[in-house]
Amino acid sequence: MTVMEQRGAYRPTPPPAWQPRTDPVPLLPDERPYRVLGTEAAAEADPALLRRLYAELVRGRRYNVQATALTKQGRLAVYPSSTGQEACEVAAALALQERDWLFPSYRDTLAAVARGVDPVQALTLLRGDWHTGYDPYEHRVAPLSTPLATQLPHAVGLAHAAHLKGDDVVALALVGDGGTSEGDFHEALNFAAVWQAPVVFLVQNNGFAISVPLAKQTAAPSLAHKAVGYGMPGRLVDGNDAVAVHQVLAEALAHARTGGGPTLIEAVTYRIDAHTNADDATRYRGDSEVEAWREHDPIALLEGELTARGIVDEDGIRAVREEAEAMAADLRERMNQDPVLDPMDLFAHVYAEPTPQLREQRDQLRAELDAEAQADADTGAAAGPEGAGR
Amino acid sequence: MTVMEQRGAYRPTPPPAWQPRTDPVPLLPDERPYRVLGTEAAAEADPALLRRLYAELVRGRRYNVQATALTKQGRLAVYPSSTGQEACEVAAALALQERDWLFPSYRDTLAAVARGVDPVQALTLLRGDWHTGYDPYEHRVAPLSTPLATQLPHAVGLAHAAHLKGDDVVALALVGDGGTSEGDFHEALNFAAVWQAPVVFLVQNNGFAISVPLAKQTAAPSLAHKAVGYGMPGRLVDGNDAVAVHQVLAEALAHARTGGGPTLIEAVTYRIDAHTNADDATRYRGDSEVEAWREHDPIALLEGELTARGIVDEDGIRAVREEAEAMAADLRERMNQDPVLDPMDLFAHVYAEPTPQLREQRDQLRAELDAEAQADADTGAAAGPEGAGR
Amino acid sequence: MTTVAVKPATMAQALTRALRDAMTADPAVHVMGEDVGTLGGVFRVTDGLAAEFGDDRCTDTPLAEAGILGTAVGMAMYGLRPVVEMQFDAFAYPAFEQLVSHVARMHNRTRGAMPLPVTVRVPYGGGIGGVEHHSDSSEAYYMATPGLHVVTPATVADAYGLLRASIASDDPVVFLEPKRLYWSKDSWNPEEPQAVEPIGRAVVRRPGRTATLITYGPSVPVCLEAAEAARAEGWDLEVVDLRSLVPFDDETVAASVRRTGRAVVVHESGGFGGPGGEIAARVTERCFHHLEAPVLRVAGFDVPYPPPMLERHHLPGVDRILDAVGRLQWEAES
Amino acid sequence: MTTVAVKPATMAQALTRALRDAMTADPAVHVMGEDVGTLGGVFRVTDGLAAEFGDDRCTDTPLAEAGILGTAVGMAMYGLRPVVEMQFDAFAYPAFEQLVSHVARMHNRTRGAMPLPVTVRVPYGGGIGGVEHHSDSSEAYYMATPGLHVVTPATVADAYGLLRASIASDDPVVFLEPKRLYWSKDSWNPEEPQAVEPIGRAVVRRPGRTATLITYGPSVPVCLEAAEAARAEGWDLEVVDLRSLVPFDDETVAASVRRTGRAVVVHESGGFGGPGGEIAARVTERCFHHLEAPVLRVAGFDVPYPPPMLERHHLPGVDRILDAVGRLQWEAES
Ligand SMILES: Cc1ncc(C[n+]2csc(CCOP(=O)(O)OP(=O)(O)O)c2C)c(N)n1
Ligand SMILES: Cc1ncc(C[n+]2csc(CCOP(=O)(O)OP(=O)(O)O)c2C)c(N)n1
Ligand SMILES: [Mg+2]
Ligand SMILES: [Mg+2]
Repeated sequence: MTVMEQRGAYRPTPPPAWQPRTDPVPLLPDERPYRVLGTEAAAEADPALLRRLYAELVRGRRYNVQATALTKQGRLAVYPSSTGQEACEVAAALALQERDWLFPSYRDTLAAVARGVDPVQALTLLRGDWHTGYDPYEHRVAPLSTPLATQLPHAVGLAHAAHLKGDDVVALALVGDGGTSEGDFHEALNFAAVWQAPVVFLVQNNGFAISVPLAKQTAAPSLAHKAVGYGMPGRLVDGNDAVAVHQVLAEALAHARTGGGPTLIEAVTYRIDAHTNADDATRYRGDSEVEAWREHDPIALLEGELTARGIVDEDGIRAVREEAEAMAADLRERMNQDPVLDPMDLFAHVYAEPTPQLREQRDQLRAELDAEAQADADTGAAAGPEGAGR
Repeated sequence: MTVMEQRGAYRPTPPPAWQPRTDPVPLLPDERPYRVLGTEAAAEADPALLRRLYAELVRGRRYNVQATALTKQGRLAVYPSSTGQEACEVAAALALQERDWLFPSYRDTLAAVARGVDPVQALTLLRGDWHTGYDPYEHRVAPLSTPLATQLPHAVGLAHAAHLKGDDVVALALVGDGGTSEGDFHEALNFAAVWQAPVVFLVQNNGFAISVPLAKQTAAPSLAHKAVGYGMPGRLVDGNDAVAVHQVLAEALAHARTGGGPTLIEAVTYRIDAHTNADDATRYRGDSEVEAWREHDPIALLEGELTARGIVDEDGIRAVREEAEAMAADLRERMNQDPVLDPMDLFAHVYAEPTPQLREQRDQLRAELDAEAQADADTGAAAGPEGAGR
Repeated sequence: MTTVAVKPATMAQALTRALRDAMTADPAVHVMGEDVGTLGGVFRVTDGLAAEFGDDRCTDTPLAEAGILGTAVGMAMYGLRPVVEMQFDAFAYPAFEQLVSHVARMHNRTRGAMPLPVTVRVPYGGGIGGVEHHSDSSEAYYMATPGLHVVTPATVADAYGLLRASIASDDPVVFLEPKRLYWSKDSWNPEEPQAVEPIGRAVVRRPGRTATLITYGPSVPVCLEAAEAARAEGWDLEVVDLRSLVPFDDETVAASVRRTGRAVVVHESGGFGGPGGEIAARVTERCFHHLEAPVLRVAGFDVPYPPPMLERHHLPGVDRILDAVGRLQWEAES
Repeated sequence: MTTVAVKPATMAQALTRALRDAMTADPAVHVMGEDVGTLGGVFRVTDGLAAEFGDDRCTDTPLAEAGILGTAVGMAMYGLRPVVEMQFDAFAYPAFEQLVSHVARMHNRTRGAMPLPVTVRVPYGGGIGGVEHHSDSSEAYYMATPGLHVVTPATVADAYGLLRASIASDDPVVFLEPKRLYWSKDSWNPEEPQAVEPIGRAVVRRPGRTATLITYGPSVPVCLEAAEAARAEGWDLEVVDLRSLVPFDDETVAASVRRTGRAVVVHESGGFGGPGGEIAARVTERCFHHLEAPVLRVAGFDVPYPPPMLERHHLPGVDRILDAVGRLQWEAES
């Protein structure tokens, strides 16, 4: 039986006999974001998982801070920090199986790193020495997607292809609250539901699309309420509660893995930093709001649980922090080295084989560079390493 | 207070204090399509309205039949018939006030005609002598839109503009079930809800997008369930019950007119004819399904009510049919005349003023035509009227 | 060896055959689009494929072009070779962002780690009496997008060969099918399809000595007709069918123009900003001292595609081509 | 008459001023886009407008470009004059269908009954270290779309004048703002903006005798610099700033090339299928017998826009322009 046949053939029925094609009630999200930390359910969470989440959160925060610092030192062109959103980033990476795929948006460097992408390679795009800095197949992480929501149909297609091949592979796609307004969001979710593709959509609702608050983005009761319109379940979760996000994701991924089709998850969180280092958030929001969210910090929330339950002590916390510092130091050091660039790369990958036109252009550039080098040699100027002049 | 301010400023709240921004429950559609005819509610319907709807339905059906015949006679390039869907077409036109706007899709010639557009001008696009054959401002009917769903944001923008100007104008936009899958559908509904624009969306779910049945188009419980994801009410209605469609539309239009914002309506109906005269529907659906829907014919349904309640008698029915025949005869006669075309029109309207380049091209074509005419004159050939040679 | 009858076939039939053979040869090939399944496509190019290969190999998608191409990208990421049908030229525009921002760039962005072997079939051009948005020639958009191959057949045999080559290519290909040639017939042996040169080779369709008509797709038959008519005027025209706009076969084109010394580029797409400007410019760059006259262009007017009853005035026809040939400064000859 | 100080201003400031003056002069002018309100746009071009004119005149829209342009179409249908901001060049692609299928065609489709005075502002081009999708030169797409005007300023004064003219036009205008010139400064009197010619007039920015550089937008300052440097080589270059790609000012351009006999087209957009082909072809058509050499092109390479650290190799610079000028067959001179 083909995937298509499984869905049965819809025959339109005159209204007297009309039936809804799915029961809408189970598709609607809870009234409030699902939480674990600070509730009784927390006691049931696996200590090993909590420890892992905690270590990754601390590491993630440190990564955000370090990357932002690198922009100030001119080592990164730009960095969109996910400070405040680490619970989503980290839980997304940890909930996946190794064979699964992650489709990050431009803000989700952290999720890629938590999934195993080299911390420096993950920053290639933002340093500017190339576009995607890692091989997407190595850790099954699609390129960080700058055009918003365009990665969502990719995730659906990949999940569908895996499903058709009978592979046990689920795709997890990340998108922001702003990205839900794009047509690609709609088309992706619709294809996913019609195909019953094994894909999960995680919306990080951090309250803003650059300067635009959610109220100007949607009038929906919640973004999770969009799910019913596609015939998939919608879940609403506290995006700063790493345990809750992990649990909701794990459930949705398992549901997809076992043929249950896609899920839309809205994680309610907050972008503590400005949109990027280049943005001035004081133009559009006040400190008090940021402060309110700092009180609901994902790391503090989890740390509270861990210490209350005695799962980690001060030494344990210190060890985690030291490990994060070491990662940051390594990142700093490696990012302080100039990347080695070959201008001929401009032409090497446009096609599998360069066209005759590209070969001509490559030769032209090579001749120009040779002439430059010759001129530099003649005038005795030292030819600096590529990119250093930026 | 500006329109934007009315909506209040959303401030993201940490999940412990999170509130849904709208109550989702009232936004959900009824479980089954709303019906009037054949129910007790029918007795309350205004006889004058029933008579008007009936006359327009009969006229509309006759128009569909006549236009399809004209394709066979080579007088129309193509005709997408709305036979079976006349209740939606006619109710849409009749529910609007004169100052309101209609945004039809490519199938909705009938709605345009029922709203007052000249029956021949409405066919210009499909005859092929020009694109839009009528002045959109005359009856406030936007051009029939061929690219699916693209007319929806136009309707939102127009309604928003009218709202900003303080004008009492509502826009009604028509779209098919297939069209709901397009990104433009999503973006339009979202803008409408965020702006609380006075616009109503009527989806004619006729079961098919050309050959593709609804089950391959969506997995939603109903298309009306999409509304809640935008924060607007969704309504489900029997699209073959002209009285029900008219009532649901009238309510939604009144709601929009009084500042209540947009509504999404799904009318469950059926395309009795093939997609267009050029389509072969037997390739993708069986007769029995069509027969089931013929039993639920919009004209028969209304006629049953009218005769049962004694609102029209046989003479009345005959008069309505004769009037429809007269309309068809007039249409036939006028469509049998070759349209008068001026090839120079190609250049006249591309811009408010032709560019120098277009003036050159216009002169070139004029010279070519003059030379042709001269050659014809020289050889004694009669220059036939433009377009006759098609 | 049995001799197989060379039977006449239409371009549409050759395309169907190419899809079928590609799907048979490689289970990774998936066809997808609006109405491509049960109906076999509005031009019937995918006729029979769903029946033969199943709905999962030839899939009726929801009605959303960005979604179709976007999911095809994801399928290609997973190793499939999607062949996407856009129902008409203008209905490919909703997929423009996916095409330009992803399809064209993925290979480059990932330094070749993630090739996207996606074929996007686009029926294009006019001459079939289509209402607005059904007759666009959109090749200029695709030509201006590095990372795409842009291919368009003019003959039945090329339709087969170039489509097979496109599907086999590891690069994304926009495959432009001239609508009005769908029903054009040619003797063509479907059992033993003629080997077709790799993508990127133009071909001289008609040798000639006095001027070159450079053209492609739907305008090829028109140019061949013009070349016949030109004999009466004493002109012996060469006709070059580009077959591939990207990559461009500078060699074949420049060799022809160097031989003839005169050239006219003919296409249906609007002239301003259309393919002809690029072609004329590159021919001039390469053949300047061989040119007796500027390279001229015969193209559609710079107007939105006209309604059916006026399209014959818009489309480059034999007379307009001969007029242009006549303006190639023949007096300089003597 | 009071004398007003002519103060230096940036191009971004001139654009802001143009929007403000247009909004003051005509209540039908509405500004809309992503982050144009409270934030004043990511380039701050709409800074202060929401505060001055209110959220309904300068509106932060949801994040959906087709929706922005599509609703702008509806607003224009109702008599408003929307000025739409696309945040970056590549983020205009989702709106491509609305632009090509509606914005460009509505006037024609309705025989002029329904004009669409929509201005689409698109920050374009590279040179600012933007990551992928933030540095495209997309003018070729717009040039190939009949029904659109395509305008791009290169100076502070033109930024003001051309934007005012675009907003005042009853036709839709794609207004391309060269990102890397946003912070370029010039003496310009904001109190008495210099009258700017109507859309469609090129201007000679630097007169010269021996060859013409034909250019626009971000490449104008580069060409002026190249012309200065060329003096050392004995070349006296004329620089023509097109200002408007559609309509195209054939007269000014051809007059220049007829005078100088040589020309190079310079732009940042990719060469193949880019604006330069059209320009070179039409110049050659008009000036063939005045040309000492083929019209050459210096353009971006035919690659997806490079990452920041490599963009300097891609962008046409002074040396590459002078190299091209050097290839204009000067030996023929003697
Ligand atoms: C198609 C597209 N339009 C516009 C942009 C410019 N842009 C970059 S980030 C951003 C805001 C995104 O908001 P959201 O989706 O909520 O993600 P967040 O930044 O909050 O993570 C915008 C408008 C873009 N990258 N892509
Ligand atoms: C953007 C776009 N894509 C594809 C088409 C081709 N097309 C014309 S009608 C149609 C089916 C439309 O189905 P639906 O929206 O249900 O309307 P119906 O025909 O049933 O009235 C398709 C695919 C189109 N007109 N526009
Ligand atoms: Mg956000
Ligand atoms: Mg339908």
